[in-house]
Amino acid sequence: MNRIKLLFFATLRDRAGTKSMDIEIPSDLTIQGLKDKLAQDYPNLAQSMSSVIVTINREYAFDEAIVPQNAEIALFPPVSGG
Amino acid sequence: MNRIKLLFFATLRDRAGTKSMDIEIPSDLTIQGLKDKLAQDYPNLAQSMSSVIVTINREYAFDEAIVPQNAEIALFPPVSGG
Amino acid sequence: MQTELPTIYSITEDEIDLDALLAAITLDSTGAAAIFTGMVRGVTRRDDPHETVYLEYESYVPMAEAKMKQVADEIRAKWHVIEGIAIVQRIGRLYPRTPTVLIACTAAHRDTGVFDAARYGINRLKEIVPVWKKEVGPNGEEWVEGDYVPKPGE
Amino acid sequence: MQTELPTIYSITEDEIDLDALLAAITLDSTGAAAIFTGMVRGVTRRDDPHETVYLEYESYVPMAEAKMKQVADEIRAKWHVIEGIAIVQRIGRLYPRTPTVLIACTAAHRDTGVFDAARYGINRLKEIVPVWKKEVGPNGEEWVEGDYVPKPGE
Repeated sequence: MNRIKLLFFATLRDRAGTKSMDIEIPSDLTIQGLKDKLAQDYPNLAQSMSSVIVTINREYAFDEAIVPQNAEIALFPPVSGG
Repeated sequence: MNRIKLLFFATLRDRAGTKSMDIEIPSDLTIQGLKDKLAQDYPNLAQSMSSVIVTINREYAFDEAIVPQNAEIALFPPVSGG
Repeated sequence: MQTELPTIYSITEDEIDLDALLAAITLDSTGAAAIFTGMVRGVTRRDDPHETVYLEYESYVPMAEAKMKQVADEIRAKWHVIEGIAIVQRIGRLYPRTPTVLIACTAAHRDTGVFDAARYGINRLKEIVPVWKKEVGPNGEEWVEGDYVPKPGE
Repeated sequence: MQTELPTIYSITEDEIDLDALLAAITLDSTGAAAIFTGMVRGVTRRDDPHETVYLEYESYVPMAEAKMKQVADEIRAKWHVIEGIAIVQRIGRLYPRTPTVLIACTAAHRDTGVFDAARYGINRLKEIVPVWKKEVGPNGEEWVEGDYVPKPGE
């Protein structure tokens, strides 16, 4: 198993109801696998998972990427700074 | 006759040796005529008269323009602000 | 060539001080600066006209600062003549007329791409720097969503 | 449409205060500003490389301010969306790294020509606003001469 930190921002934080959580995931889970798991475990997040942006250790990450050990994973909508 | 005020800036001021002077000129003198007169009366200014920029009452003026009564005439090199 | 070119990038809750930032990215060889700032609009007329009471900004701060540095690196890669760069995003609750973001680029001369560099900087910030704003109006609040999806390697 | 759009134009011996000028040309509908500033270079590498101890600026003040207003009018005629404009030239003895000139334009959005408007403003200022500078270096002083000759109607 792999213990990771999840961070939620903006609409994702509102839906998750929390800024962050630590969870355990299977080793070698992909980002796509993580999104599927979150959609299942947290129904409020399910509708966001198709368009969510994901980062691994503060770099943009994509569906096929493997979640590394002890990763910091952030989930958020497209950015709107400025 | 027409009494006018002359203002000199930058290199023109250095060559004239003064910031301003009041002079009398014939009525209906053109800017070209004024430049010719200044070149004759103030030899230090002669070499500047071919490239000098002239204004009448704070608007750019050209050789054929007639100098109006009581005009404020400025003479200066191309501007270099910024 | 200067050995150390000033690059400032920060997420802050403090007021943006243009004069101080400009001074910090001015070298002895600097003759020109192009600066872009964005402010909170109290009244928006284009697209979906509306009024804004305030904007509430939040950021994923450590990643945002890293991405701001990346934007600065991209600017330097495209415009080699750029001397100093400042990229600042203010967060928190910001009211109309308040500057929220600044991108400033300096160079020896103004005809060197310094304007284009600043424009590129604000466009990239709005694409890849993780900052979000919630708009609070007279009739409720709503997250403003961007539309850019970063590509691998960004 | 605002009934009164702020336009600031001045020749001054005082420090240029970017934050105050920006605030003065920000309306409730303003979302973007493009600002250009020029500074005294202590070291110039391009063309004729040299060092500068200071620049001494002078101006034909009443005409300069009238021509700055004309530049602002030209900007508004070309970019109808511009909200506020500030054009400030500092004169007197100015040392390296000191901001000497500022052109700032504001608009509701950044994709409205606000960058081009500021660039146009500085280019026009350097053509038609009567200001001159004398460069004082380690080995003497020399007037900097421009090369633009105004056309009738300018």
